[in-house]
Amino acid sequence: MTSPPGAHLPEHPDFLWDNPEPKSSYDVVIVGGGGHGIATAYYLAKVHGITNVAVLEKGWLAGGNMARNTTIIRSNYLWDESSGIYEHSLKLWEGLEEDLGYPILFDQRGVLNLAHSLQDVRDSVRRVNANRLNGIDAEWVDPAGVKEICPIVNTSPDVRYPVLGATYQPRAGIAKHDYVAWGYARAAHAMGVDLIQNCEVTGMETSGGRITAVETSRGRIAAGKVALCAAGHSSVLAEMVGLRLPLASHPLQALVSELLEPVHPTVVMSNAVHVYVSQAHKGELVMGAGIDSYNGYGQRGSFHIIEQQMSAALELFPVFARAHLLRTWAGIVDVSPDASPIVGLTPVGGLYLNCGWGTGGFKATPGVGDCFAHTIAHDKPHPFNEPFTLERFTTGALVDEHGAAAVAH
Amino acid sequence: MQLIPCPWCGPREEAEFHYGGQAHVAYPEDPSALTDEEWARYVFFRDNPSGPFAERWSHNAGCRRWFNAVRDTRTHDLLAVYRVGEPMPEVTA
Amino acid sequence: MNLRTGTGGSIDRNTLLHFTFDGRAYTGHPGDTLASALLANGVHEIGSSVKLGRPRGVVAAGSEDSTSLVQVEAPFSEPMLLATTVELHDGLRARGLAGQGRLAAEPDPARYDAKHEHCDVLVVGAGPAGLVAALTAARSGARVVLVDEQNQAGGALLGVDEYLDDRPSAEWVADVVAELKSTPGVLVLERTTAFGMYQDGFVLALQKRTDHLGFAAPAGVARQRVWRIRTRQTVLATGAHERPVVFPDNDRPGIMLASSARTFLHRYGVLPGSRAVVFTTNDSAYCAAIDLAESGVDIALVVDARPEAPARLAAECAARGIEVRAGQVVTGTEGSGRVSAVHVGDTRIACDALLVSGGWNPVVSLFSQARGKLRYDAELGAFVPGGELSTVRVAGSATGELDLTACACQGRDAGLLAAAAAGFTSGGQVPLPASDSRCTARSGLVLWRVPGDDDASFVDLQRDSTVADVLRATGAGLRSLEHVKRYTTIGTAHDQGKTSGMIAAGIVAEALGVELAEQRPTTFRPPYTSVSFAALAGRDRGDLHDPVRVTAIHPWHVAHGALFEDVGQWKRPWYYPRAGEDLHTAVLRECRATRESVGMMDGSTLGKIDVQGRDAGKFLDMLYTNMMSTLKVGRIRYGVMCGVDGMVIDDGTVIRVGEERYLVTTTTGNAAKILDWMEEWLQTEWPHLDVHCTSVTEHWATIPLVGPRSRDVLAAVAPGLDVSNEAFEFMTWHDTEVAGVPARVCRISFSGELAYEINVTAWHGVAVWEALMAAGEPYGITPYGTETMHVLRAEKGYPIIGQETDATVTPQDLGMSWAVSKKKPDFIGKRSFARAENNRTDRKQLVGLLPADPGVLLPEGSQIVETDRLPEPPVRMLGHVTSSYPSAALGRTFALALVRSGHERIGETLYVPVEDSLVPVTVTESVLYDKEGARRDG
Amino acid sequence: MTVSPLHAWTDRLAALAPVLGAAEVPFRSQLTVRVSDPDAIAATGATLGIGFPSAACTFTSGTGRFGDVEVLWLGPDEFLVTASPGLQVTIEEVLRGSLGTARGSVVDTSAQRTTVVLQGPRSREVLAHGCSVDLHPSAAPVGTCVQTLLARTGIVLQVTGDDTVTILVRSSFAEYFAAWLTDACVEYLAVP
Repeated sequence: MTSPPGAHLPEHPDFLWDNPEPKSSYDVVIVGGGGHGIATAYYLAKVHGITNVAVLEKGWLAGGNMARNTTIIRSNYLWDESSGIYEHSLKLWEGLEEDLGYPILFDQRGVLNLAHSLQDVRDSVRRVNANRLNGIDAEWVDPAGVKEICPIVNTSPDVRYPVLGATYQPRAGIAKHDYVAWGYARAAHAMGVDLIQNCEVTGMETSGGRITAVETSRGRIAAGKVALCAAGHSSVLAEMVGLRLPLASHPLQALVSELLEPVHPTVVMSNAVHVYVSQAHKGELVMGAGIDSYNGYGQRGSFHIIEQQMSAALELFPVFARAHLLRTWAGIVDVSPDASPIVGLTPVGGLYLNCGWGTGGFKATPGVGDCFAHTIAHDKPHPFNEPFTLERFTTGALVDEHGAAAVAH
Repeated sequence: MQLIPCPWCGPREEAEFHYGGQAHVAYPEDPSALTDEEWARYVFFRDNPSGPFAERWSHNAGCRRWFNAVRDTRTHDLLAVYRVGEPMPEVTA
Repeated sequence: MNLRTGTGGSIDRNTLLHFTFDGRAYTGHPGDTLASALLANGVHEIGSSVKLGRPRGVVAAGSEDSTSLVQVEAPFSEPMLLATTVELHDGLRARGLAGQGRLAAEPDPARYDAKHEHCDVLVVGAGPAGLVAALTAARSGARVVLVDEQNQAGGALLGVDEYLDDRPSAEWVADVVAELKSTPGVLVLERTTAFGMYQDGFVLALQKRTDHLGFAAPAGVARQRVWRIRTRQTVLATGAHERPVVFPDNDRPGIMLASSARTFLHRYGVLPGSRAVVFTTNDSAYCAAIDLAESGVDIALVVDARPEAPARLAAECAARGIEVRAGQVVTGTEGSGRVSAVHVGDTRIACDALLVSGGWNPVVSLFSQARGKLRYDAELGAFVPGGELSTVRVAGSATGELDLTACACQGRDAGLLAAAAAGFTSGGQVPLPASDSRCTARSGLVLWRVPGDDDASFVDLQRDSTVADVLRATGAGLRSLEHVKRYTTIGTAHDQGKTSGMIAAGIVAEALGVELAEQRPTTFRPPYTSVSFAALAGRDRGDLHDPVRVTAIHPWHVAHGALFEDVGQWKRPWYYPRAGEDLHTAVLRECRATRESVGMMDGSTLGKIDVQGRDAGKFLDMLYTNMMSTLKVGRIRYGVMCGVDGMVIDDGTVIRVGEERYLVTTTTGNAAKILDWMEEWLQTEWPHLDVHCTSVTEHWATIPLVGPRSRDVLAAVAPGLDVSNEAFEFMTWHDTEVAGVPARVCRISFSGELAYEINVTAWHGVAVWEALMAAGEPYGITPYGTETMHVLRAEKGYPIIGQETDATVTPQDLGMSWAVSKKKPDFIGKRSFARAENNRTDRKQLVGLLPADPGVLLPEGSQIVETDRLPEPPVRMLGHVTSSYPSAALGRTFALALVRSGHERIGETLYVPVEDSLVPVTVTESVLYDKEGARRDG
Repeated sequence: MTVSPLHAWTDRLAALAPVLGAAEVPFRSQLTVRVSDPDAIAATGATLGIGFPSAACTFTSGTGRFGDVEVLWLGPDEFLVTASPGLQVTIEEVLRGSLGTARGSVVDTSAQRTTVVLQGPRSREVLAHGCSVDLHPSAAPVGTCVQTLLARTGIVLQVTGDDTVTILVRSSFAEYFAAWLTDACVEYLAVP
């Protein structure tokens, strides 16, 4: 007799973390208990020996974008700056399960980024070539190769936007978001980090151009350094010290189907038709869409985005016709003008910024956690986040990952 | 999907509209007189509040007019719409 | 075993339906669900659980069921449906699932569609409250939509045999529905589930239109429809779901909610078993016990967890010989597969059914989706609507009210208020029906679980999550319900926690020693019940997935064998292969013919914008990097547009039509974007300017006529036009007649050759095209597509926006400083040119590349490096190949590239990694053909 | 020889007859007029002999020196004048003349859109499958004119009779529109 389809998934450990009362003072206060915040605390403790650290979360730990993303992990970005930090991250992912002693279901099943137009093909080949010279595994596959990697993709030339090929990164994949966050949280807690939930930061104190404390819904907490890891809420927090950020917070929706027998062995992304889809370990199809156009903190988007996504998904995957939408939700993504993050120092001494990850935050979790911890510990950016300054918007040294929007002849 | 009250055509589905970001960001009188930093503020930096937000919409698939709206970004409720050139109305979120 | 009653139920006993389940043949009746038909045949085991492989049966009678998952295999394979919501039809084939469904390999032949509906009052749920609400609103004259997920109205009344106004409740329901359906402006939608409630009264509902017809479903009719309902007011009469109590071994088939057993009896004429135990915390299950006893089920025992049984109901039980034990609980069950015995303390009672009631959960999903606040009702043990919403009212048991007359009264009030809020106040009073119901459920005890073996006490039967899992989660340090949900996966399965969510919250609160009122319930997310992807995609598939835009001349291209390139939504001829030609040979031929004689293409997709007004010149001066106001009437200028960040966004020609009138062209892909860009600036920044922009893209058919013999061809079709170089200079235009129709002819060139662009009203496009073909025949005129156009322009070093540019490229990078005005005080993007980054000397600049081997074609997208040997990664890259072609005119391959400090590198040798080799290339100027521009005048 | 955007669809549209009458009315004269000054609007209307619509989302119609003419409200300063084929050059001249020195513009957009007339009691219902605007007669009485989306194309929708709707669709989207309409009728053809 075969075992039930859900029998193989690992259990969570019997103990994760305590729920301490906040102390009156910490060496480092991290604002935002999402993946980035917890990972930063973990690397501060592990790499830099800084353990008098609090992670303040206004809701429940890792309940924001960390709990809402579609968990795609890849490093095949176009520009050197991006591929640097994302590849650093991917390398950490590859050892993370062992590092944390927690099953994170990291599964390097590869990702296909489909090309649907001749310009898509040019852009894709360009990216593959850049990736390879940057030491990142990447290949260009033709439609037959796409079919081989993911047989359910419709590669017929007779569809509205035929698949002309794809870039493929074999080392890319997915992980289980909660397991990742909880793995970091448990390990950080074990090294002495305080994880404090239901603790909303309502103000910040500065003195002589330096941050000294945060005001919270659970009282004032003095801090030697404060690090912001608040994703969609970064603008609101930065405003507390008069810092204006070039960010717009948008709803980003995602959805899952019910549990299905395995049909989709990899991850498929199509920017042209705004779909990305994988099949998670239990068997549900996990899909994300394009961001809603307007600023929003409501953690909900508009349904026509989902409908458009479905019609696009069915063009690519006709077998999904009678899969069922089980649940939809939205996160709040902080989008910067060049679709690249802002990670580094601020004009306020002891205040550090990590934001602007847009839709790319989850995959960067280990990488940015490591680099941001370095930045905080040394008061100096790590080489991998050095390009991602706030000043780049003044100098014009953008890292434009939007790429070519459309061919226009 | 939101129902957006176009000041000219009345309420229409969000899909007919194009979002234009923050309202009342005037093109600088003399860009050449600005420092790089001031210019960057105009080009890249926009308010991003959690709460009422004065923003621009264009009724793209309808009358093609741009107009302003105050919308609560927490609830996405439209609190007021007004025409370009008019001051932002008082709203209660 | 036949568990069908002799009479009763709304099934058609005179008609037999044949179906198979797990490969075995059974029969049922119209009106059955798959679940009721299986139960009638004694089939209680439907599938098995996803993690532990334990057998799973039917827990509830409707869409709140959490276990009866089946795969329908015929008429068409569909995964993960609840047997309780699959209407039986002849020939249905299904099988039970182990928690995972299977997608069909073959394409779904069904149609799906969507429809918009508008109303004043939407009522969700056609139970007593909803029916009264809808009738009240309808009588007021409001436009009303009533949706209900069942195949017939009645809601909870469908599961009882009670009387309203001294007649069977079904008759009362039928009368109300009949009146609604005959009232103009009222739409009653059965089999329609409101699954999502969004902003501004936007409600999505899924109607299952033909599933119940099975193989008899008419072809052409959409199987399912998504109703996009926009309503001013909503009444949610979504009812309440009974919830179980958790106890050890509570997951066996045969263990069912008491009210569901009652529904199976009264609606389908099906008994849950022959001998049943009833376990309850409230009055409502007594009705099930009494009704089932009267239908011949041996009710072995009623176990009431309350200290005292309700006297009247206990007496009614006694009168029927049913034993009632108060103050006791079910502590375990036995059974191999189906339940065979129940433990109550030390007593073991043999039975084949256990009917459980742990109270009622109001269905608040849509209310919560509408951002309604929830409040914990301690008496009910459930979250109920806790605050008012201005456009959403809740009525009936969805509020926590469980008395039928009170529910109907709430329905009437909600209907009146909703109609009034929508402006309809003339409604008459709808009389409230009088009920003979013997029990209400309110006087219950809130009991989440019976202590015992926590590992065998299932909270979420579909996820195999137990009390032990919940306690492990709280023990692990988790405090939030969201965390516990994720740790245990309770509530994440197919039913989304409809029956398990509240219990899990209760157990967590108990474990943590906190009040449930302080707990925030987990968020209710759309959809309320699952919706197929295909239903959401509707008809936006295949040919209708995204509009194909075509030009007026498109039919000619098709007829002449063109292959097409997608450019945005447009189909553009890519090239016109002749027999045996591939892309390269066809393009070499098209290029040669054009350079040596004459070719032509369909340029109609270019964006065209008519710009009029006194300030038109001033306006265009701000949008283009170069000066347009100085352009003379009759002349044409090429222009570049940048964003405020100084990066190139578009280019094209500007022709001055009159003193106050220009015609601007844009690239194909950017036509709409540029018109929007212009309107944005005009309307939001410079409303004082007297300028109006009008799109005329499709008004004109545009035909570039290109090559040294183009003058001859034009002369032949435009006898009234002096085509001499003197009379018709480069970058000028003339209005004339071409092939007998009014035309505007522009002398512009995107190839370096003598060329004209002929513009005629689109409906003349084909005729003029054909006239040009005929006139060009002596010269071997050759139609060409976008690929040849690309080669011809690349030979001249002209960039394509989006191919040579990628939002990081300035006009200066493209070598177009000549198109950037030094005189104008300002234009969009100018200030950004002064930034530090723009003045670096190592910016990437557009250059030409000539491979050392003239036969080697560089792949577009190749990167460029400095050294002839690759160091270890990361390798420093200097730029990339943007365009690359074999050239007939150059007799070799060439490429365009963006290269760091490219303009200073002219003459240098660089290297392009191609697969495993490094191809040496020489950097050249971007203009490779006819550098002197000698060919322009023919 | 002129070829209209939907000339290849004549028969297919005619075949929808059991559900609704659908036919392209090609080559209509269409002029986009941009004007906001009330006096200029009045003067222009007077020249045509048909007053311009004063309310948003409506159109006016009448018979004047150019025969049957309609004036469609497209925006607060944007109108579309439509008339029988072949009149666009003359009408353009006349309109420009009447505009005089007032701020505004006149552009011949005759071939920018084509016209399809839908007739029959199901016209509004069929359109409701793709059009989010409320087409109920109480919300969209005769005289209504809205620019909106139909499925994935923009349209101008005029309610020209109790059971008659006139659609203007951009020429390059016309075949998509026809295909969408034909597909929307499949169900009504299947079950009359």
